[in-house]
Amino acid sequence: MRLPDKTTAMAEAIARIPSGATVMLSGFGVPGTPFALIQELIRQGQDNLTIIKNDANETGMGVDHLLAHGRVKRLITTHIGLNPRAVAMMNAGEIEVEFCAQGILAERIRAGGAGLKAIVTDIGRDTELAQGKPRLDIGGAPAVVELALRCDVALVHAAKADTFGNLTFAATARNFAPLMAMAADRVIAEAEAIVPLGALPPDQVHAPGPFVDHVVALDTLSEEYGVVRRA
Amino acid sequence: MRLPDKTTAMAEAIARIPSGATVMLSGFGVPGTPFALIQELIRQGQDNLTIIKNDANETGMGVDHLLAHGRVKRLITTHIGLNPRAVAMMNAGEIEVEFCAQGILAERIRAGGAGLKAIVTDIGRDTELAQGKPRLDIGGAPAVVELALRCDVALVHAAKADTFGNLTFAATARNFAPLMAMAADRVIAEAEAIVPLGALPPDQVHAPGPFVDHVVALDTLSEEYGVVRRA
Amino acid sequence: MSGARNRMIARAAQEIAPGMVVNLGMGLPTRVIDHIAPDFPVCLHTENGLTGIGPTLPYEQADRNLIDAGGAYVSTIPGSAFCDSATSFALVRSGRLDLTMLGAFEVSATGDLANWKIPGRFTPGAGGGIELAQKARRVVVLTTHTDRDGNPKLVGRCTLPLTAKACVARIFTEMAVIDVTPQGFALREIATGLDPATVTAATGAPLALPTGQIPEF
Amino acid sequence: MSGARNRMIARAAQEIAPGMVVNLGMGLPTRVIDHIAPDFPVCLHTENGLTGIGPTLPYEQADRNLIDAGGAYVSTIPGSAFCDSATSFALVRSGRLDLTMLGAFEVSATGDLANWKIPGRFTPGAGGGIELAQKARRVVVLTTHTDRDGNPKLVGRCTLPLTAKACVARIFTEMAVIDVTPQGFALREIATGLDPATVTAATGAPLALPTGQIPEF
Repeated sequence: MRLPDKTTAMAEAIARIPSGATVMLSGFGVPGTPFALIQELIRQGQDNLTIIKNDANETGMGVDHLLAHGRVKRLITTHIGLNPRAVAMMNAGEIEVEFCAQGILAERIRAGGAGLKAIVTDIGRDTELAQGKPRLDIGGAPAVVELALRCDVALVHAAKADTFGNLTFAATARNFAPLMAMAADRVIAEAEAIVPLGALPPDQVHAPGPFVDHVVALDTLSEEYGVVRRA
Repeated sequence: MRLPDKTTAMAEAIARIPSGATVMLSGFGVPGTPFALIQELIRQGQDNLTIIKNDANETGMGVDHLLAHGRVKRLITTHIGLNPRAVAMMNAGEIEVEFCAQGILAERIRAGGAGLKAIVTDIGRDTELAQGKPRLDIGGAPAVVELALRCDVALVHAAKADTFGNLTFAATARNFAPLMAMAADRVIAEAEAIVPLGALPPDQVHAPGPFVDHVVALDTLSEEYGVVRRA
Repeated sequence: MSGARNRMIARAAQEIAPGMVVNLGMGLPTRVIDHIAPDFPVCLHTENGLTGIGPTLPYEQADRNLIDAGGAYVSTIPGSAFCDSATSFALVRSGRLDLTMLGAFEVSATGDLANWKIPGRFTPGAGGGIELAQKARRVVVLTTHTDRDGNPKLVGRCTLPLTAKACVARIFTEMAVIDVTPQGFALREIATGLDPATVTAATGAPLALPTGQIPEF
Repeated sequence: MSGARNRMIARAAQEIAPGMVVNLGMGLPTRVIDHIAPDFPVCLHTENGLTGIGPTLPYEQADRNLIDAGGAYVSTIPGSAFCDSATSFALVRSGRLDLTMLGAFEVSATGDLANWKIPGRFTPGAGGGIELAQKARRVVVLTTHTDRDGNPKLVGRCTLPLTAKACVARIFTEMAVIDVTPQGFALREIATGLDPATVTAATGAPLALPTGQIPEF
């Protein structure tokens, strides 16, 4: 037995995404956001997308480009406070925004990746986020049924990938990536380094290769990946 | 800031378990079973226990000692086919056995560890394992509500632990350990090696220290931990 | 092991297409591994937390922490990864498992599978079998054609508690390769030297025969 | 930052007992980190996937992959661990988080917290705030006593959409330390130089005063 090679050219991988697709994007702020795959998506022109990402990045970065180019129909997210365009487009009705408690977004994605139908939680019970969601009584206490989330394509950023698609993530760039890498019909991972089979110790893999369909090499890292200088 | 020291003597850690407690045990067969902690539990005499473990080990090993000493009231498990005593005690009504599909047992434990109330799945829908469980309609298809599992104490076996309780597991000895280490009011980890803070790279930790209450050093490994010679 | 049984296992190995992720259940299915070429591109999965199973190791070379779900001491290959039990079954349930090969007590003509409980006689528990049977993209069964008492294991309707409904696509026995079709069991291939009437007689439900020559294995 | 506000942050730092796991929310709470002694035994958690936060780093020393949930470039300490977002919130929801310090738009006399949405004006989203507020074993709030327009942030009943009900145990402002009790707000400590009447006037619900000397901070 040997493990198949999944290295793919970026344009070819992104071309698998149709307009109207639901796309998950890894990342919490800058760390883990697949900026290069997003740029290629913008270049290719797919629109009418449903985007699932923790946040909307900041002006001039990642999700903001998709918003600026009018590619986003709907955004499922936890916090968009650092992106004024996202807030403005939401207020103007130019995009639909569904807010989710952050850990519940993570669990809904993970549930989709784990082949579950839903999770049941008391989180957000007393908030407007739970309005309209099915309720269930568990052990005498009311709880909310949160449906699992899956997507057509997940775009994730990895520090290292082997040719079979085993992934590792750096520091807090891990965040949503291992979860999204489970929850997609097609997973495209961009990697800062593609290493040969066997170069990643089997007990140090953060996302196992069988979940990943395409491994795309990043030759250089654009400025977006860098440290943000703040006032 | 520095991280607290959680190293504890084995007898002191196990003494926190009262009779009647619900106890999770890591391990799938031999790999990952906390044989030394189980032996100390037998020495101390707690009984009337509810044990949650993937399997009942084999004759003369781990869970089998608890059964032989009459300490088990109830066993929540996936497969006991390799332990004739467990099968016989179940058939004789000497222990209650609740069978669970293996991945659903893992998810129920993880859900408990993640502070969720339940998961919703179609697994086992057409089997007697789903009988008596609440049903829910998700997207027009019937699904089963599987309640989260938590326990009073989880006993897990680690390859390495640092003094704060960050754990790593070897090969397939990982199995249920990271999940059980989340799902217990008190987590006791036995470790083949206790290493200083900083010795485990932060991106290679399999179970984060904040979930773990006690780290117990294993000075020697008993024969139970070894390779089983089969006919 | 008989020659026919060995040929059945070799034949079952041909179900594995390049690039698949495959789980081989305990018993007969595990033996399929011996018929996969060293350079064949496939990822073998075991539900206790390993993707990329390597060759089984003898006692002297075994790693005490490295087994498959059947308890055999296995090895890794370049690109293997370990994961916890939740992630391992996430792979199964979310559709990443292309093929599983399972054992059976009974398989019905509608593809129902029973392989975890014989009430009053043997109740080992289902282990990971329910999820493998219900969620692998393709489920095939490797089994003896009849039980020890000579009773058919391929039946019109399962009498034992089910593992999963309508899950089995194909059955490999020492007698035949049989598909589960919307019309019931259909003979596809036959063991060398057997005639179809023998297979039909050993099968507990109607068996459609192909027109023309029946391929042998 | 005013002296009173600095003293409030220093005072809030004393809420942290040895051995705790603590999450410091964005804004004022993050500043508490400057008042924790280097050898104090505590594990700081940030919900984007780090247990054991180390000191904040300047631009030149920052690791582009290592931030806290507020976007600050932080560091690790010996014993730190990274995890994914699901595991990070598992820690919060399963009761392993001893204490969280959060900001607030409004806190009610029954401990309700509103800190994620001002309808029609500002809807950034709740981020991890709902889970922190609802599930940390102890929730304290650090906030200015009044908003920019001078309106009280401590109110009888929240008018803004809630983050969580009945979650806040204690409030630190530049004016006072106030507990949420079954009887409503209770003044515990007061900023040096202020008199209780000033605090009462700036509070939008009845404030019980202690008998005897009021400790100052």
